[in-house]
Amino acid sequence: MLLQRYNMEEKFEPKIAAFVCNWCTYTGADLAGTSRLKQQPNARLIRVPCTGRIDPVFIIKAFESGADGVLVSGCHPGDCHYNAGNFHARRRWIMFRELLEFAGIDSSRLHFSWVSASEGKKWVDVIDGVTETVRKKGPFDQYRKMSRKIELPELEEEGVEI
Amino acid sequence: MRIGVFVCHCGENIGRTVDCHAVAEACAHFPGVAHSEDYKYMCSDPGQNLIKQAIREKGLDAVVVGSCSPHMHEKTFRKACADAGVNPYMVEIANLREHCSWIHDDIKAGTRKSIDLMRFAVEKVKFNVPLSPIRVPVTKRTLVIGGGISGIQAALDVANAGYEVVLVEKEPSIGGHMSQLSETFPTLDCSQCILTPRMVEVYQHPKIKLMSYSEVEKVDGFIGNFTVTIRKKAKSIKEEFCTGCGLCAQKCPIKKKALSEFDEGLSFRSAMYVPFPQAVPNIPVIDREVCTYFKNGKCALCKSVCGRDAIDFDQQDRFVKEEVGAIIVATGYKLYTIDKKPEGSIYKGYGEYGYGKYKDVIDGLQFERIASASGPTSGEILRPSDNKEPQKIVFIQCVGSRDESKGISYCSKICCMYTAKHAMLYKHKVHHGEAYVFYMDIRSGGKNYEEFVRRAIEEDHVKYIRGRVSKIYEEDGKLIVRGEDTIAGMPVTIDADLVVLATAMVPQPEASVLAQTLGVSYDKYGYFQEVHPKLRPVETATGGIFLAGACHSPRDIPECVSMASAAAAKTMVLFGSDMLEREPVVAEVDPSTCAGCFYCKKVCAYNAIDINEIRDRKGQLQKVVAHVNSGLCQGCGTCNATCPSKSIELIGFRDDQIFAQINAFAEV
Amino acid sequence: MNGLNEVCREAISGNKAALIIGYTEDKHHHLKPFIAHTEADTDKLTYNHNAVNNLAVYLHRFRNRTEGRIGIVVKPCDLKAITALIQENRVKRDDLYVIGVNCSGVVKDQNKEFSKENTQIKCKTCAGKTPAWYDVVVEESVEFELPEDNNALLMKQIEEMSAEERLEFWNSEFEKCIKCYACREVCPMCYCDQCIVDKTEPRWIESSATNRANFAWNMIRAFHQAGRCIGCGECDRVCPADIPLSLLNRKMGMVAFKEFGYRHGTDMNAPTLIGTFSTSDHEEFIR
Amino acid sequence: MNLGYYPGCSAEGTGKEADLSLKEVFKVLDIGLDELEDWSCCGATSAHVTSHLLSVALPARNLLLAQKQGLNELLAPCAACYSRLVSSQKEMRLDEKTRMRVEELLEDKMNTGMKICNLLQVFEEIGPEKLKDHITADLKNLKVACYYGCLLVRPADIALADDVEDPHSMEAIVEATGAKTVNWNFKTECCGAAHSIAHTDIVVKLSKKILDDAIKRGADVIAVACPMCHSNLDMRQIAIIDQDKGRNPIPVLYLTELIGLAMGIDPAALGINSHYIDVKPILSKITKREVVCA
Amino acid sequence: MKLMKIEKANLSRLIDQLKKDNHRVIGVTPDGKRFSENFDESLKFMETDTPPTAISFKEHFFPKTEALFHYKNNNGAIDLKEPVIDERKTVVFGARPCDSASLPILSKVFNWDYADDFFNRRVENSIIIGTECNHRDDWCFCNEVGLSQESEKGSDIFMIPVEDAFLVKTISEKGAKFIEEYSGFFESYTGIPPAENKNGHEEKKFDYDNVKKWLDSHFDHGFWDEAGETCLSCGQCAFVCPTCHCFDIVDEQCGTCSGVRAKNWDACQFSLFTKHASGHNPRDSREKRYRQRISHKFKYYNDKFSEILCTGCGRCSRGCPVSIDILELVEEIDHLAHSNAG
Repeated sequence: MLLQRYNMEEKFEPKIAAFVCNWCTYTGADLAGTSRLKQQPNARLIRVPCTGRIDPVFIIKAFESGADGVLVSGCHPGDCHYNAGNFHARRRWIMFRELLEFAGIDSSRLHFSWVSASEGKKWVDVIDGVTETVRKKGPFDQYRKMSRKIELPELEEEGVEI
Repeated sequence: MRIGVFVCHCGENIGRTVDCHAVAEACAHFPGVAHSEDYKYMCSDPGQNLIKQAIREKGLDAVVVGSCSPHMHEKTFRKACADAGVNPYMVEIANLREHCSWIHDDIKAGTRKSIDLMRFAVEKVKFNVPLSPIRVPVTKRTLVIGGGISGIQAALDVANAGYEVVLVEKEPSIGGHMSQLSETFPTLDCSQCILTPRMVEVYQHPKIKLMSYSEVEKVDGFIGNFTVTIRKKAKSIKEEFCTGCGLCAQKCPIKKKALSEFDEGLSFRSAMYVPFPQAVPNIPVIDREVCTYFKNGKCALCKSVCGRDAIDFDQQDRFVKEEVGAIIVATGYKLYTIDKKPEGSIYKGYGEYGYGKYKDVIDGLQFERIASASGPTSGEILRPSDNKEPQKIVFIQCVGSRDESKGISYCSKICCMYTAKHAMLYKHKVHHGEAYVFYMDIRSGGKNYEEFVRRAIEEDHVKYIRGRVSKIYEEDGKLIVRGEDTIAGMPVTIDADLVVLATAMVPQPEASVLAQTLGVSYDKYGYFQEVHPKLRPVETATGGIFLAGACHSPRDIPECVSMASAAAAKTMVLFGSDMLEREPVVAEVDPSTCAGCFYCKKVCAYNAIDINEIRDRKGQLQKVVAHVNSGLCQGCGTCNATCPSKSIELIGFRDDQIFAQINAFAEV
Repeated sequence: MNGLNEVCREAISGNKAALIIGYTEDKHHHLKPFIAHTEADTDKLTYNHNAVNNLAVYLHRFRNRTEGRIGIVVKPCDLKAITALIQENRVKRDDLYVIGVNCSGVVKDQNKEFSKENTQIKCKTCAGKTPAWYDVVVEESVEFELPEDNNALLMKQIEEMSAEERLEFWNSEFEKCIKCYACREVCPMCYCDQCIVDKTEPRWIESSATNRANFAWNMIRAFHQAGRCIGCGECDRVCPADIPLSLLNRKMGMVAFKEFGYRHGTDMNAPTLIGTFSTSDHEEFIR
Repeated sequence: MNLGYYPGCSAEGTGKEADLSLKEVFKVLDIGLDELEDWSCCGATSAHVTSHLLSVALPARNLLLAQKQGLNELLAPCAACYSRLVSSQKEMRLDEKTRMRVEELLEDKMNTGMKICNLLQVFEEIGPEKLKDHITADLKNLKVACYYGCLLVRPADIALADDVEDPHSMEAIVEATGAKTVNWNFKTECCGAAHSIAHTDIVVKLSKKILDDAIKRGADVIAVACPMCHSNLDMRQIAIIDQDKGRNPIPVLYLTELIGLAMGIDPAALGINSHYIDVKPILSKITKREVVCA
Repeated sequence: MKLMKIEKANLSRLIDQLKKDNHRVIGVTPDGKRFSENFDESLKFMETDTPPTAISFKEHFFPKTEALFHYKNNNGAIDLKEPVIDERKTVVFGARPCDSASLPILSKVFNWDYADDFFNRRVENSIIIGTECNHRDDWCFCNEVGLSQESEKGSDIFMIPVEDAFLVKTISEKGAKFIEEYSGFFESYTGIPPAENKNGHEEKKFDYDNVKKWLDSHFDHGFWDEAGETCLSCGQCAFVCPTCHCFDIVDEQCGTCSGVRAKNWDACQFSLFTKHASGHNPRDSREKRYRQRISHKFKYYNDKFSEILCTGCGRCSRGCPVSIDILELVEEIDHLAHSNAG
């Protein structure tokens, strides 16, 4: 499938990894489903109990696995099922965003949102919004190239040195 | 590992936009998948039987079901697998309905996405390990903190259900604010007449252990297994000997040194005192602050008059430990400090109303005492300064409440009602008197409440003025109340004899300290925080701790009582089983790599992280590491993400399980 | 006037300290870390512009292992590390005997004479020439010319780049990384018993020295230092590939200050940045 | 450090004595005052009824001057000036657009960090202790009614008074001089302010209430920290006395004048004799402090 | 053996030509830090009175990370894929004796029980143009480990700087072929041949045999405890060293069913280097690890391959974050050995 992504005839479809908390956003996405709210099919959700559980490494690994964009979403401040998980997460993100920004992964590839269990509509807006932004941004080949050296056999056939 | 994959069509619900058969086909090729099939309704009995059958025939040890949201049927499928001998925690659900078929039209995209979602689940399940729910025993005793009407109600309900209760009250007597009230709205029946029997019932109840003049010092443990340390403050009386004859209090010569708490400072009480005649327990205490014996060793009159030799000047505070399974917090409220602004408080005070400066500016509870038959004026409406009957009373509502600039944004909810009541009581006793009420809005939601207010206005001719008061000052023995009538649109000045301020309800000042002792959260005012504002209003985020009454938010008597009963019901639910079962989703520390930085402890909202010392055989300290109290851990995993060396992991959402999913993302 | 030796000798003899972590001079007239266990050892201790190492890194080795207090020679910049370690309950104030030195700047390159050009950049941004706290202090601080802050310039350049250019820039830097982990080992704030990068099962960061693995490693290290780095710049100094690592930490430090007015290692009683939160932390970046 | 000083128009007219006494007192306290060069009107009440932008830009101009003059703290003894300066600064701080618009007008960049303070704040900063050190006269027989008026306490987020409805900061300062303060009720009532000219009757009505209560509470003198209030309470008192003959006049002093007297500064130097209401009765109550020899 | 000569100007032209011929040309980077394809065009590094590069050139023969094979799981069937390696001819300029010598030393271990095809192919495929060294500082000790500033060990061609030209010695077959191929750039030289070992005589900083003898019999000695006391257990010494060759083999996963098995540099100073799966770690202390480092270089390798695993370049000491000086330690051992003898 990776190869398809390079096949330029096919229109570029961004890959979006979404880390969502179980209690608010995942349930909000469920609500979007039960309300049959159509949305872009590009995101793949990974469910964690709480945004507090999300380690910045997850985001890096997502890019390593070829994500063109990453979305992190959880409960609104004050609504955290675990009292404060999202507050700790938020502080972490404030730092990590700036770090990635400084390292050259700009914010159009890394998105954050609060989506409560009752915000099915908002979830759809977030997903569609993120997908559009990333689609505009194009494939994250720059990051993928970093992986070339040894990770992607099919690319070595292009005679890239190992 | 032999994984079985089952794709549900959910009738047409998934089938319409996902080619379920193709999905099952694709899954069959995933490494580790030993069996893959699709079926119309997996959650139906035949569907579940398919799974069980496959487990037995193919010897599966893990199962992935592609179906609706795990929030719907995870339990169903876990149970089915358990029945067939696969550990329920070896089951993963891929959400093909809410997160795919229902939100996409294009069958190609839908199918492709479904395959990905299945792959994620398969990869995750590879790293699942068999788990069993955590089971903890339950101590079927309840601690009730606070002996006001809420605490009393909760204690009685639990005790009457046959469970032991420990009721802790910091004052010498239970009864709380309700015992101070004269009449109650909207029925105007005598507060004490309805309360006192309840107080006595508590005192006599075989299942209730009453600890008055005591405070909760320390709380250890977790739901079903709390150990509570209680400080029994020294009453200077051997309770077991005291008959409650009250002679000591009568004889106590120190009569005018201390203001009566019960009468809200409108009368004096002796150094040796019982707060009020109907006190429960009816046992006096010595106020060591004012008692001359404790000052200079003189007097001891009480000791000499006590026939039972119950007086014990050397008594010390005692600490007792109680084992309980549930805790009900009912610490109630106090009134907003309006005379001065307490240091560092968010409250700004109302200097302009001259409370504390002018004797005849009083608050609601003081008026209750004045109006009360058992009060300092034995129910006659006389103003404090000169014991004259006030001809004009101004009542001011929302003093503090709904006033951001004074530090409180909420509505105290009961003031509209009790002000109407006050005005009525006044008019009933001083027929020719004039009563003015300054109000912002009248909030009289509740059974017969609105009617009550109308009565005050229409039958008792209380004059309601919509507007705020800007200033109160004294002139020639009158209180000049300067305010605004926003309806007439002009300033008004009333020369009143007495002003009653309906000051805001605020939590007890020590509430936030107690909250920290209990490890439950509280808002910026110090009100205890419920876990869910709508669906779980009497539970705190800490399992086994429940809320009753005004410690949660301003509320009137009927609401306090119903909330208390609700809390009581919650504890009974907890006591319904001998063992507590919890999802085994808790954190776990690897002491071999833990560096002991305790960032996990910092971020833990449930203080579930203890400090563990590792020593070698010789007892030499090797290292200090974190350790998780799985009883307290709620499984948010914030510690896991915070740990720099990844030495603490959240079972059920361990790192390898999440990485596996991220890895699977490469094939998307 | 160097009172160092006297002070240290007395510290050992007077049981003020069980051992002293300090500097000694080698035959190249470089200073290197040295641990004095005996009175005799203390004669070998010395201090001058070449005292580049941040000795706080050695504290982890002796904590819980030492009878009596750990003596350590500390220049003002390194003291931040110790303060930070106290903040993080890594060491206890009372277990330390801090021999502060009034600093007159340290060199970049020990092979060259101390000069404006050969002065470490941190000396420019250093809080003070005298340690914020200590048990005893030695040396006189002499005024010296502050160096150019080239890192600030570089930082500015990077910030002005486009995201793509930035990523390109860091890639070309990280490409040089040989994963010798000198940056980690020399860092007083990197004290995990087992580093996340050494964790297998599951593997957090690939151990291969490929671009993406190097990127991941350096990002995560910078993040683990976020709000914790005290800016001693040792990582920069020791990197054999000359990767401007401290820029990442410095950036994080700037964010910590901009967002939270927080500087690690300035108050041993202050709560740490990560591990705490404020309900009013800004979040305009969150939808 | 020298303190920036923005006198404001009245300091050159009706409020001359405010300016004089201020300078005298600060001389004693040994705090230098850097008067803004080329300062202009703060816009007062007129600006914001004509053009909002003007009402921001006029104070901004003065702030800019201060900034250029390298000051970082600016004293505006006139409560109205203070209020205008702070509101203008606050608005520019909160509203990017306005700031840029103003910067356009003034053709320079604004730094909205300048610290602005009124008389009360400045003396609070100096602190009663330091004041006491310079008190040479004995005011213990003097009962003072501290009058704040409107702009020293309102709007709350501009004036930053210790308590909007029931302030006490001026009392603290006055008590530091050794004088007694009276507990009265009109300290934050409006004196009629700018209606002084157009609707003198209103001012007379409002100011009368204030004076009455002060007298009723036994005050010998009213202390003010705002030239507007002063002219209303002092100048208009004449009209008030004309209306009901035989009432006792009550002198009105600037806070700085009062402090000046306590410091034993020559009343003339403080400009006291320029008041409408005779101040002799107070002066007679002030005695030199008897020096106790140890 | 016949001497040739090449003008500096010609050298640059030669390099351009090599690049045209799609050779991989490697020299010293402008900052003098390491060997790389984008090296200092001005050839400043051919002036040989500067210290050697911070990082040796071994990475071009024994990369910090190299793929052994790629694997893919196709429904249970595992496909392996050989990695493609750069078959271009590699020409290295500016290698000092203490660089070049490392290749023959390394090839001993890489061709011991198993012949490392990757390493060998890279070496065979390259021309090492050694250059006489005119630098000897307090960290250098090539003489002491049986080399010298003009030793030709490991070079195919050896250059000796003379003013604005180099005398060119052909050392190996490969070298001869190379010069033949590019004879256009070289001219024959008939002048006086360069003096043999100009600087071999200055007295040695230590006597290797002594050191070896001491090491043979002092596995347990207090010396070791001090030796590594301030070591921080980073891998810098090993990674900059031309002869250190330890490696670790890992699988880097890529997606759910494919990945690559890679060979990465490893260092004996890392605390986890010898950690067993059981959790037991035979070299659990800095001291033990440091003893290992020195013993491996000056004893074990010699016992096994009769080569000293050190070219005396001094890189590890110059780079050490805590200025541990290997020479100083070996000198100390030498001293101990003498005192034992005496």
